[in-house]
Amino acid sequence: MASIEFLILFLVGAGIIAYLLTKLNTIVGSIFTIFTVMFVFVSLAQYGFGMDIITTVKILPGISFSQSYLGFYFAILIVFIYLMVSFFHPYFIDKYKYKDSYNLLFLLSLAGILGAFYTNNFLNLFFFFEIIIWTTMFLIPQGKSKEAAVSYFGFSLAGSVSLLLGVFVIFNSTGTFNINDSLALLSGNSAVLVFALFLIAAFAKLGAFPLHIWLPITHGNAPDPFSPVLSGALVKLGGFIAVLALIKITPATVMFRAMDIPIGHYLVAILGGLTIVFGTLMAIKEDDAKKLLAYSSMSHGGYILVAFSILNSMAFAGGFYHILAHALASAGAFMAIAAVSRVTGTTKIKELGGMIHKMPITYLAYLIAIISMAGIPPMGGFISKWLIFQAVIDKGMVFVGVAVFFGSVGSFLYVFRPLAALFLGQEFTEYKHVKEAPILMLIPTFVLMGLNIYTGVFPAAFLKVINNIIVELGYTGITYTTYVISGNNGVLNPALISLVFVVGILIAFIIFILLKKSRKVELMDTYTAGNFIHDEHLFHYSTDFYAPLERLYEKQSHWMTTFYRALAEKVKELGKLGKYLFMSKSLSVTLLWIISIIIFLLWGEVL
Amino acid sequence: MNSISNLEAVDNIINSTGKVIKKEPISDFQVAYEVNKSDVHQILTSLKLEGWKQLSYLSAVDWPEENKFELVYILLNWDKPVYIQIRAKIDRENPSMNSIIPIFPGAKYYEREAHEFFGIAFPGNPDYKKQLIMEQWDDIPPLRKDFDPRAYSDRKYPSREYPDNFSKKDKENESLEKQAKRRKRARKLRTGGEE
Amino acid sequence: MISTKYTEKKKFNKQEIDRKWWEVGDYFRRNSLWLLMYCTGCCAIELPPSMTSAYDMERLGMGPMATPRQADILLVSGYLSLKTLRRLIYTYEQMSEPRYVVALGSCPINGGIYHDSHPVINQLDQYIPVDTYVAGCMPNPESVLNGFVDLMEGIKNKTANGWKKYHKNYDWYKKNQFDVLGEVVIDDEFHQ
Amino acid sequence: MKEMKLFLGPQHPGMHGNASVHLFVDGDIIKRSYLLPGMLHRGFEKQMERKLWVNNIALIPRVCVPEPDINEMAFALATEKLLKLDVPERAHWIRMIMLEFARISAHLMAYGGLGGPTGNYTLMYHAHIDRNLILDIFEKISGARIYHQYIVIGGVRKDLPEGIDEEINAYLNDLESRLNEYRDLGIDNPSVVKRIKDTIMLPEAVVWELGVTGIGMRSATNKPYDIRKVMPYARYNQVEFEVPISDYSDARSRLDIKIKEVQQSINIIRQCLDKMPEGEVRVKPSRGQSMRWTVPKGYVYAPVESSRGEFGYYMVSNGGTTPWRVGVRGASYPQGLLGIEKYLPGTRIDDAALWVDTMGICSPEIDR
Amino acid sequence: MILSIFIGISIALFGFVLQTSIGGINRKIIGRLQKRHGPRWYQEFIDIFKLLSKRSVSHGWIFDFGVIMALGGIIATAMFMPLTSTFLAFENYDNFFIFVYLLAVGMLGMAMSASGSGNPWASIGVMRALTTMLAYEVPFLIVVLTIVNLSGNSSLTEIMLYQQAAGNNIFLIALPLGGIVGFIALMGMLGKKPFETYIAPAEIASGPMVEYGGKQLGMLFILHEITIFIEVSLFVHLFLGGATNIFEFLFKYFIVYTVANLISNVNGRFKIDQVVKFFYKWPLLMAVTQAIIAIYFGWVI
Repeated sequence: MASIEFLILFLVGAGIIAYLLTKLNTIVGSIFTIFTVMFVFVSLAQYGFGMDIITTVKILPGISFSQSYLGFYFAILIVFIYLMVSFFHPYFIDKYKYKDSYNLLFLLSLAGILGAFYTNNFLNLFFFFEIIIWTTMFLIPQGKSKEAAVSYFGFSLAGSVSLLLGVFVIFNSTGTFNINDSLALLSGNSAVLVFALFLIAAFAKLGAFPLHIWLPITHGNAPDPFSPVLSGALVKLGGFIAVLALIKITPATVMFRAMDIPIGHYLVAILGGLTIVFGTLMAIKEDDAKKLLAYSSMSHGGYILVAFSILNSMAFAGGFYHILAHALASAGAFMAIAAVSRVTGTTKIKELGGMIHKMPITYLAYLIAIISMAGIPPMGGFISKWLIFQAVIDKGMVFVGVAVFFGSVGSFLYVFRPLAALFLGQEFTEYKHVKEAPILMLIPTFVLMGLNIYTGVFPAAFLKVINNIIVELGYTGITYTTYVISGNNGVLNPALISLVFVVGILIAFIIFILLKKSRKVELMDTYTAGNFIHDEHLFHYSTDFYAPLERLYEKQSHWMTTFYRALAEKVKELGKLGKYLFMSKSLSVTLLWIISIIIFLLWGEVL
Repeated sequence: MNSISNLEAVDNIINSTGKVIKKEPISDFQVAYEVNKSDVHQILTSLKLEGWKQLSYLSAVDWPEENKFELVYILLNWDKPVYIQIRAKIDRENPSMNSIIPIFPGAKYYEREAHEFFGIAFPGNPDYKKQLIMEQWDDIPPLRKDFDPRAYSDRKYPSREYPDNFSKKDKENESLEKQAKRRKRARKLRTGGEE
Repeated sequence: MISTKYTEKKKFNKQEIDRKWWEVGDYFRRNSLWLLMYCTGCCAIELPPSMTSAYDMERLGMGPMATPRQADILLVSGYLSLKTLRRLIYTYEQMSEPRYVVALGSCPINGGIYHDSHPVINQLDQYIPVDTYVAGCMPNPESVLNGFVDLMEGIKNKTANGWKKYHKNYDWYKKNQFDVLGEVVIDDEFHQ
Repeated sequence: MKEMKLFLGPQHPGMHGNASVHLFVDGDIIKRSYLLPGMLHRGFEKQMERKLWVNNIALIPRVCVPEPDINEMAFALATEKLLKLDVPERAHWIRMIMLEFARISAHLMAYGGLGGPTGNYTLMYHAHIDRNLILDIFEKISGARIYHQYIVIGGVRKDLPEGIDEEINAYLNDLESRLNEYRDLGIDNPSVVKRIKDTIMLPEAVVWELGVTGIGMRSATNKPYDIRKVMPYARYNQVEFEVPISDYSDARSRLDIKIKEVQQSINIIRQCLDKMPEGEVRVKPSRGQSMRWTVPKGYVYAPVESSRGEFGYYMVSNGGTTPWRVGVRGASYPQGLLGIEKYLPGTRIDDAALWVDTMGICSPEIDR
Repeated sequence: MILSIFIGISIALFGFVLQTSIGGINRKIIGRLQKRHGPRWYQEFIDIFKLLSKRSVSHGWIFDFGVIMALGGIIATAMFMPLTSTFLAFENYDNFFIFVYLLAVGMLGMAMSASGSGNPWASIGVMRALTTMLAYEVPFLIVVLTIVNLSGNSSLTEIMLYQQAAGNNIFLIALPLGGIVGFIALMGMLGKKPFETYIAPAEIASGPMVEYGGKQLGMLFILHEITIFIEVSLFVHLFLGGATNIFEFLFKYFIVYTVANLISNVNGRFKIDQVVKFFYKWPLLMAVTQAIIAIYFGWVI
């Protein structure tokens, strides 16, 4: 019997040991980390599914735990992503500035996550969120830029503050910090307020439309193996808060009669739709593979918002399944990019080409991940998108429908870009020496590939867990059998689709193999309209891939960037003021502080 | 449109800017001037200012007896329709002529071609030395009079050899064959046995 | 009437079967000849009439194709300068097999009117094998189409096997090509 | 900025003829572009120096393949000027018929060529079958479809055949009735207009810089700069025709001018048939002299208005039996070489083929 | 199950034979439009078998694998396609979204293989194909959203039956705006002019097909034919009320494909951004209007 308290303490302790080990030898420390995370994952998986984890608290003061399917679902998913990523550490840790603390912080943030999903107290939730933010904030600057951490911290802080405010409002009106009790007691205006405040927190964490700016900066600049964690796991915290806000609180607002949805939820759905469209358009434009995937995370966050704001079990199932599918897919894609970045040192699409000839397995991992991301059968993304589409169509949400369909087709466009320009195309001479990723890195790659396919072929096992959550949330679960999922307007048999797909591939393969063998030619021996070429860089289409399309919204996206740049300038100025006020060594400022503190104290006396 | 007065106008312009060695009126719409190499740019500039804005043609003629190349610039004014040929002779050894790109940008490729076919250098033209038409040319510039394309072709390209009995004998065509034989003999006599 | 005489059961060996398949393939190949749209010389001017409505080459199952990979016929339409020949050989080697070469006009046969011209080669089959010649300067669309019909006959009778010849005498062809073209120096005229 | 290199030609469906446009592309915008000519080089100018004046008649039509008659005309004009030879009146009119038919045929080919870049192949098929009928008329007149060798020094090779008038008239009526159909399918077709309008611009200043002539010049300058009008040769001063112009030179207006010119050519041919005088058609050299024909010393430049612009022969004779030097001014030389280098950058790869098509770039006359 | 799979395979085969024959007949019709004789009606079969018999070139394993994946995906899609309201391989599982997304497998496979050849023309072609897809798919899916919302089922046979049921007209007439959008989107899907930007021989030398020859190209031709079969059948089922017997299906199929082809052949092609602009202007507006008046107001003719 695993106790959640024990697991957290174990992680903290292991973190310290890992710190010491890493100081001695980076490889040993990293491998120790792998085993630690594996232990946590195994014990969670062993006991969590049956709700068998001990939640009593003995040592930690002021903290209380409880277990729910909802929390467990998020926890196991995130721990799994952590586990997958930890396999990458031995190869990357030497590249960091502060290598010793990397594993420590990694494990501490995991401890924070476990706590956050198992607590039943809002204050504890806030506390654990802060742990996650602070630990990860020190992990991110080990990558390319320190500004990334600043922007991450800024937006996370905004989210936390609004969460805290929401918590205070809740306490004010209900008198309890307990999550389930207090949310059930909420009503009236305070419910609306909490709804809004929680959604701000969720948007900030999820990187949804107005608060998305940190996402590409942070994802793009974070250490290569940490980007999968950010995108696959940490962003899902926003999903968790969104669930709390959208499903557990139902503020009494006007309903849309045609769609049978409260107006607040409809607005969230519209914002989710905007997130999808905006993320898609920006991803199409982006030139850095990691930033591109970051924007795609944003667009998928939009799907999650849309799913949770349509209040029926079909949509919830879609949302939860999408969290799973996207976590696996985006982790897979980011890890493939990380593997490429390890050997080439860049993630810029225009500097790369023809990596498939050197890294075929990494390529396959990426391919499967993006197929899932684009929602093509037989991968997990298809199931979740199908469920969400069912819900959207059933409700007749036309405008959200436009966004959802746009994102779904647009995702082919942006996921294909790294595939075409980075992995395919001409093989560059400077990467001729490159080798496939080492075996330890291939383990998570294979596991993720397998899971991406498994989620798409046999969703029943996962739907069982999801159904538990939906029932726990107070809705009726969706109907499914071992192979068939029944929606509101149609049934889906993923296993059959996969079978037929395999049959199709088999037929095609037989046709292919029966015919005459083809002659192998070099990549440079290609149609050049009869001219001779010598430089493969000139014959590789990678820059401005979607130039004609980009030109159509160049101006609009420009407005957005200028707006945010202006905002950033303002924030910077504010920060300067703060710096001036708090950090200045000048005498006058110090005097000002002393005086104001005295006034403040006196004021208290007077009152 | 009075072409006679146009021709007079041309005369005035050219006489005022440079020395004319020889003037050749060719038709109502065309006149040729032979000028010194050094005057060419000035004359072209003043003609352009007067409306001869179009450079129709630029090339060279090889005069091996005089040991000269003759450069030809043909200008046209569409409003006063007169073609003007400006000709200037330059030395055949190390031939060189300053480029007229500053006056007529359209001359760029004509000059490149003249360099390729005659070997004339055009300082001022950024890439006159690059090959334009030919690729990996391995002989003297081909439009010079001392280049024999026949010899080059025979040397470089194997040609088809026809056997003696290639054409089938036909009774009806016997007279034609006789004619051909006679013609061949006559040609032999005329050219002195050379085939 | 069914013969009662004992006949030995025919056994097909692999070569025999291959030959049979090849003959079946020949039927398809000769009825669907795709040209490469490479107008090497002036005889190409008679191709539009023969391709379009007037003579409608598509009746024979022929049509123009964009790239050498897809094409069956390399149509040498007229004289070949050295610069073109270099590209023509490159193109020929890019084509999928079986590939056929049809030479239009008298220039590829013996130089034609340009027999003594310095940039024009005299005899095409020194460099790549030619399956069908269509003589004339320039050949009418009728004779062009007739040439293609001849090629179809050739495919049927297995005489149009220039691509096999090219493989067999590869060294000889390469030597000839090298003699006239020299080393293929891949220098990009416009890229510094 | 990373560039990519693309090739338009020589064996590219968007390229007419054997030339290659090298495009340096960023995204889909052309950054730099060059024409690589020379694939059709045959050493014409050298060949002509080595052939007798009469022999050259057989060689010259091959300089520009789509419109060979202008070569014959320019060569004949230049030689006649050197010889100071007067051509019989009837020959002038026959020459005009041939030239205008050649112009129609070249225009129809170029207009049908619009089918390539814009994908409207029906237009191409229709235009080519009409062009083919012109070739049939040529065959009746001269005995050959493409290389007629009909306009010779001193006139035309032989008189018009019997009954050709009716045939020509019938054809012209037929073509004229279909011109509106061509407009509907091509330049007035909304989907085509959307594509070709405001693309491949040619500003007026550029015309003088490059030396572009013909339709490019007339569409940009809005002035009737046509050699047939400005410096009439043959009997163009005795027929009435208009020179279509425009003040805005994009791909569509140039094609529009092409169709209008077809109409004008039809008018000219009709007038020629009406005004055709009787008489000799050729000044023949005395028997046995043609091989020893010498031409007096002189330099002459003989321009002819081709379908693409000013096409001229520069001929130098030193009094021998062969020309001393023949220079050919290809009509598409300026827009083909310098035009592509300077004015294609900034446009999109979709439009590169349109420049080649509407500016009338004929690679054989660039290479010679 | 085995039987169903065999039925599915035979449907795919039928679709290939049907579309190839109709394609051949259409080539003849278009030939007449262009004042010429046109090829034999079975010319397309000859072309495909000829390509399969040639010895092609290969640019590495992804070049081949992409083709196999594309053809496999398309065959799988065709196996789900109902021919009439009763004749289909997998009852109840002919969900509309399967077609949309399995078609994308074909697209992705082909795109992958084309990019794998390392030719920039191919990449440009792929870029254009994907962009065109982004353009036509959204209006089309909105119309389908309306249809599914109205009929309450996303299964093609159910939609067919809904249209065939008494009182319900075919959707082409019941949803006039949506029907127009559907047809325009079909033109885009089929790659007919004016939306044929990604083949565009004169611009990008046939785009994705630039490096293919021999068996790969032959397989892509098969893929192309089956794709057209799927797309036209989708239109027939969604907008024309499907078919109760096979002859009705053939008739409707032939009409739809021929009309699309005839329209295509008197048009030029747009540029790629014009395609996107076009689809996001009128068709999307019409589709959304149609959806709103049909779903929220319930105005269906």
